[in-house]
Amino acid sequence: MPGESSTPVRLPAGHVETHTGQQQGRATPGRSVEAGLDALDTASVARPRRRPWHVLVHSVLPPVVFLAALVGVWQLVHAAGLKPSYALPSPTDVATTFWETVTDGRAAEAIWTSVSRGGVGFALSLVIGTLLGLAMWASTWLRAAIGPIVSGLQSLPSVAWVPAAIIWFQLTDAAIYTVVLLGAVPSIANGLLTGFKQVPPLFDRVGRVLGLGGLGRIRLVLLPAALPGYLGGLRQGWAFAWRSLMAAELITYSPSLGQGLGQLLNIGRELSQMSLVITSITLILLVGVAIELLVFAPLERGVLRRRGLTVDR
Amino acid sequence: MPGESSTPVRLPAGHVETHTGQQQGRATPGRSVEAGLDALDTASVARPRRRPWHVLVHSVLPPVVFLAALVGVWQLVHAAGLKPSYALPSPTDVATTFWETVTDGRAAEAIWTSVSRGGVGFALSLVIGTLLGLAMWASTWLRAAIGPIVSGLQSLPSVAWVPAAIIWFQLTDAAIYTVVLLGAVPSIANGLLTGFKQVPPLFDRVGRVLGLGGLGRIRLVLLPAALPGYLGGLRQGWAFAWRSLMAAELITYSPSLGQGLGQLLNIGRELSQMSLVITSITLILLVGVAIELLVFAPLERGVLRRRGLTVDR
Amino acid sequence: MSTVTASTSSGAGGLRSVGAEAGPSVRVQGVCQSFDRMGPPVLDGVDLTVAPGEFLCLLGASGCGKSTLLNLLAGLAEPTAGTVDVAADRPSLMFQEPALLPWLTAGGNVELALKPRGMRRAQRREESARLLRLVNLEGQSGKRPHELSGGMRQRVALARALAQDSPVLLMDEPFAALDAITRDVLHEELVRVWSTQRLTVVFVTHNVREAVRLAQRVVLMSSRPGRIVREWAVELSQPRAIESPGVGALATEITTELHREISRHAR
Amino acid sequence: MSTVTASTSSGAGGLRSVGAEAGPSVRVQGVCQSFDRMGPPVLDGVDLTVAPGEFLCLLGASGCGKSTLLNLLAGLAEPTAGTVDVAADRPSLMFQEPALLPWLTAGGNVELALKPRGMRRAQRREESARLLRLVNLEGQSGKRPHELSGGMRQRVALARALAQDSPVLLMDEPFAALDAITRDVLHEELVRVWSTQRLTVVFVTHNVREAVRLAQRVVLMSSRPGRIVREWAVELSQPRAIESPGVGALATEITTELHREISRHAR
Amino acid sequence: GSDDDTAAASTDGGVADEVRLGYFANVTHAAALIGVEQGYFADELGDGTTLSTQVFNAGPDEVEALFAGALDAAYIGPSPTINAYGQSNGDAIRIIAGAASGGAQLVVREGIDSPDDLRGTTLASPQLGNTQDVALRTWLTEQGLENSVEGGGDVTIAPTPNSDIPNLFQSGELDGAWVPEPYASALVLDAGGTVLVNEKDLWPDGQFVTTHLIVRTEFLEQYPETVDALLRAHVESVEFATDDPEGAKAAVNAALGEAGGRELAGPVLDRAWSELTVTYDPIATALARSAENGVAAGTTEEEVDLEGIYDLRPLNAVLSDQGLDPVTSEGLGEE
Ligand SMILES: Nc1ncnc2c1ncn2[C@@H]1O[C@H](COP(=O)(O)OP(=O)(O)OP(=O)(O)O)[C@@H](O)[C@H]1O
Ligand SMILES: Nc1ncnc2c1ncn2[C@@H]1O[C@H](COP(=O)(O)OP(=O)(O)OP(=O)(O)O)[C@@H](O)[C@H]1O
Ligand SMILES: [Mg+2]
Ligand SMILES: [Mg+2]
Repeated sequence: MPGESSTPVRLPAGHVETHTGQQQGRATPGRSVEAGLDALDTASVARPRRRPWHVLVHSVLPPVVFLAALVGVWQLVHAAGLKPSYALPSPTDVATTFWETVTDGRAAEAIWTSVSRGGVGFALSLVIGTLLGLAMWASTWLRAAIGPIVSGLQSLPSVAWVPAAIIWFQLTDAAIYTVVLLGAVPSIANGLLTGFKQVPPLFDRVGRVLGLGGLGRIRLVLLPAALPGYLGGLRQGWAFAWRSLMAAELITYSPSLGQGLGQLLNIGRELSQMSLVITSITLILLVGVAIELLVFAPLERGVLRRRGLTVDR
Repeated sequence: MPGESSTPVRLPAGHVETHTGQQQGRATPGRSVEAGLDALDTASVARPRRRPWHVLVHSVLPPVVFLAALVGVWQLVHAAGLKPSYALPSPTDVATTFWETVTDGRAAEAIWTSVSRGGVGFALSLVIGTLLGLAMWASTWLRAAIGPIVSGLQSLPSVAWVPAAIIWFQLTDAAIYTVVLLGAVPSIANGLLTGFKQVPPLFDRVGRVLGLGGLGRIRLVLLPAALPGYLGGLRQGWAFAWRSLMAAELITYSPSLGQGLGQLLNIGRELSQMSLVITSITLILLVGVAIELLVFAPLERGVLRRRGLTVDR
Repeated sequence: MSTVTASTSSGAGGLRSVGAEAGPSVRVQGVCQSFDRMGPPVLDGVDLTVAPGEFLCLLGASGCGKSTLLNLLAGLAEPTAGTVDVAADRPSLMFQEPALLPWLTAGGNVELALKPRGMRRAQRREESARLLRLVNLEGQSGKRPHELSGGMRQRVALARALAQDSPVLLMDEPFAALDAITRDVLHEELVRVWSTQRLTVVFVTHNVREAVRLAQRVVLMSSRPGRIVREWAVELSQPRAIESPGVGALATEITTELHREISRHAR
Repeated sequence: MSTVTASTSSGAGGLRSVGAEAGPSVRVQGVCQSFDRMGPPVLDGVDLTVAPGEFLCLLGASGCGKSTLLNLLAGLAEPTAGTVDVAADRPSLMFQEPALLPWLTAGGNVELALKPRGMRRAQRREESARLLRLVNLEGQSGKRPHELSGGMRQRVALARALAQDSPVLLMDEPFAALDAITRDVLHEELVRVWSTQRLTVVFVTHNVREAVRLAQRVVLMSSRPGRIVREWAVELSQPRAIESPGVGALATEITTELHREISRHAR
Repeated sequence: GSDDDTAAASTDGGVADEVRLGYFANVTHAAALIGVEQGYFADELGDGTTLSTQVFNAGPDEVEALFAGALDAAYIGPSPTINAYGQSNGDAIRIIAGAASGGAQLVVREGIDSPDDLRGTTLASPQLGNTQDVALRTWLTEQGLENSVEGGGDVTIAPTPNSDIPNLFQSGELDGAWVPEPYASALVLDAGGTVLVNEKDLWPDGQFVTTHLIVRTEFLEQYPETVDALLRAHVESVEFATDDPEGAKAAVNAALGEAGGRELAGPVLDRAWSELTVTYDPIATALARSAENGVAAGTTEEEVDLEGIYDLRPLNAVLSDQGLDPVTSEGLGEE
């Protein structure tokens, strides 16, 4: 009864679609429109480890090209004389100021002051925001009572808190942290709640079936399930914390508090020294990019990869 | 061969767990700890339509109680004289100022000016941020080039943009919108990207199997799949837009531009008039709460309910 | 509700100690369930009693309400009307889909079920390895759900359900994604575990032969609305072979009845 | 890659026009697939050719690589080595899990597959209603996936796969969650659609009887590594009854072989 | 606001279509407030030129707007003026008139009666490196009290926004503050402070500049007639302020309300007004000395060359038209 009925037959060219292991079809012209999208799709297939030049071409080159283009445009605009150079200094002016700020140690001091404040403030916000989020999740009453207010707080500008914080905590670090907390806590709590809301109910039911209590379900099921969304909330929370910190630093200056990036920016503005303003903005941006690249991007990549969500696209 | 073997047997009390349709077991003492959590769990079971008093008790009462408590504490602190009354005015003082501000039309004018600006700015940010997010998703190159910078931009304080915006757009609404856009666009683009990254790869594969092209997949599969996460991004984007607007409004006041909430707040600060400061904060908060309750909460509820994610908890 | 601990009066006695003579393990009385007020109810007046240590198979057309009934038994939903009594603190339920937690490995998923049992870490690891060996997944414990095949996921879910060690085991088409041979092996294991630990099993399947192979009693549900319409006691001795003539004969009878039942309602 | 449009030289001729005489519909040559560099490959040198209009059933132990192979055929992954040729612009694939999009209703899910075919709105609605009727889900088109039972979801997925109207149909255990009766009905429908539209079908199942009931050719895969080890041509005439002695006899033979194959590798 | 950088040129070249004027809602900007409130600017500019006003909260914002060409003329304090002049290498702006003088005091809490009592205290100034900040540092150094920008020394100086100072002073966080009007008056009248130093006493003739009127250099060159009109209105405002203090105070209060601010309480306004002199004299000597002091106090890194900062020719022309004495730039610019 058994019989091999599979006689290989020649395939007519052009009538079949071919997928080969060598991925040579990838470079075919005419596919380039979709290539960007498609190149991202084949997750979870073993691929050769990225070689150094590959990393260079795909990770280092693009931002460098982009920045070079940006500086080029800036130089062109400057050269065209659209704006007087005291309004828009040339890239070289800014580079000089930047270099001075770095070499005389002000940059390092300002970054250290701000980052350490930001770190402490964010760590506090993380704890408080997470606890608040959990409490709001656990108690419908609490959610109804303060849910909209917490969301509303997110949209209160940090400057609004500065007078209150100064009155209560004077010109101390406590005042600065208050402003940072009020900026970041609602965002983190809301991020956690949003993450929780998107957890498929099946997971919660699994937890209940397995006999986990309310707290066990939160710890072992809900929190890990909401992790990707929660991470998004943390990233935004950091942004809020950092911006609130800058706002607080702009307003409160005291020799005893040390000089942060916000104060550096403010000095630039006070002295109408555009190159210092641009230098401070660049420093603030650099810190933001560094935090993103060193903290959030790897965290997110790890979480997504672990649960088989496409990372490679 | 068939036979009914199910002779009903008396169940010994206390040895069995009973679930009844009348949910009378719910009020049993000793369960109250878990009740908060459990009461939220039974989604997708038909329940009687909420009666008005139910809405009152569960949605209106909690925030009212909370606010009353807040005002009570405030009054107590005020009465205790911990802080002098110029630093912490009494609730009645603030109520008077609030009432004056409302009756002389300044509140309405400020709210209208700010909300209309915020609305336009947010709408613009929505379009630009979404397009940017899509572009960054579609092109790995672009993502590598500007991804970290976009994330870094999120953490740049709005004030940093003010000089640049003024240089390019003078003291027009365009300058204000620029600041708002630079605040909100990165957040929206990042929210979209985060949402995309969390889409189970299965959905994308479904789209590909169904023969949808790159754009079709984005429009019909990826965007709707990422909607809950994207909504979270929008909410944060709004918060950024609104806060940036407040910062931008602090720069200048011109009769032609109208006086927004940010300016009202600043006047309070300049005059060291705490009751006006608190009034402005309250107004800003009210707007935030209103936007949350009227826009984002219903949107989110609709999206979650449609896909069977638990809303009732 | 899943965490209800005896809501009736005298709270004495461990729930696990319910013996055969103590009363039924599961009692469902006049249970109705509807999801929207408009349409017909999904379950309408279901009465069902399962004795302790009984192995019951539930058959019925696709969409007739079997999973809904299991959910009620597991305490994951409240019936719209009627009462559900289950003589277990926490019946163990194997969902129709594998329902593994994607951030945990296969082993981690099984260990999660061991946590509420108060096991220590090392003990948990050992027990989960034993259970995964039982379901023929030795050495796969480090894989994450997305790296497993459909049938492997279902087996992990089975191991997790067994890990709970509950006296009442509810299973919703647990072997649907398995090949005949693996399934045969697991049938044997399940019967062994059931008889040695005197479990009460409610087993939903679409494979009539499988039902006859395993059950002491086979219950047929009608659809729209879901009701219990027929029962068969299976008096064949264990072990039974799934392809044996005795199983085949009863299976044919039940299939005929199922056919009649479905043609009455479905179309 | 899924949207590759003929990457080989002469781009003439519609892809749909591939006739029986034009060559195989599916050709797999020396395909290897591994997911991690350490372990053994999942597929190792798979060769398989499916003629246009052929109905092929794929059997194999749980975890042997059947779904992996279907993914390669559907162009959802690239093989680590070897070539995969499919004579269809876009083969239609029914995933092992229902894979419905949760934000669309049952009808919406089916209509989504009709969109790339360029149908107008009204036409899409009509066609999706027809297909849902075909899979016995009349009147359920407005329900969302989470409101459907497991078997109903699978049937929606079937309707969606049929909606694509592709000449090559890949199905991964499509009837696993269905009761015997509904499955019988769908077997008939599938055979009718297959013969009238001259589809090429690759059908993965664990039910050996089902395989014999449907297929022209049954292919057995070994596991770890996955290879094609045996083939049977089924020479029974359609329509066949799943419980008929002819089907039973071949099924028993295949099961024996499957048993041998699995005991050689699995444990 | 306006859409173009430089107010569009009208036919005869000397008159702008629009003039964009910036000022603060503050009593030290009384000349601007009165001029706008009483309609002097509108009248002098005539029908050909529209006046658009911008109310700012801080000097740096105002300078940014000037740099960007978004503002043509502005009332502003001396330190942002010096910075703007220095940063643009003398290109961007010119001082065309003074606007106010005096009105800055060191107000301290009770119990501090002499400079020696200041040892170990914390004093506030409105802004690092601004006029009051420099004055405070210079004075402290003269008294032999050590202080530095980095903190440490006998007295700590905490630059704090004016608006936050009264609260901090009242809560005891600050022991004193060197502030301009009306904050000095508010500290004295509302917060129970006492005046330790009146800045007037430190300057020759008790005159030192608090507010200037400046214009963009480009605007000055392009639209001399418009600048003349502005100056005429400015001189009118000053005259009104000196001739009719009560009327001026009322006008200022009304203008404060209109500019979005709140009117000042009577006693505070009265006291502030008496400390302050509204004048068109730019008091060039004081500006030069203030710049020198800045370097000495360590708040400015290098001294700004003020040569050419003034262009007082149009003002002197207006003054001579009205039979008033001309003012001098002390060699720092055209007269
Ligand atoms: N959450 C829900 N909302 C609305 N309807 C639901 C919901 N859950 C189930 N149903 C409906 O209840 C009926 C019974 O569903 P159930 O899942 O219990 O069927 P089943 O017997 O398990 O079917 P299958 O064998 O296909 O798994 C179905 O018609 C389904 O549409
Ligand atoms: N993404 C992945 N990463 C790692 N391993 C994988 C992945 N996908 C599949 N595998 C492995 O490949 C093998 C074959 O999986 P596949 O899903 O093809 O099996 P199958 O034959 O469809 O089994 P079943 O009948 O249980 O569905 C399994 O051992 C599985 O663990
Ligand atoms: Mg079911
Ligand atoms: Mg499979």
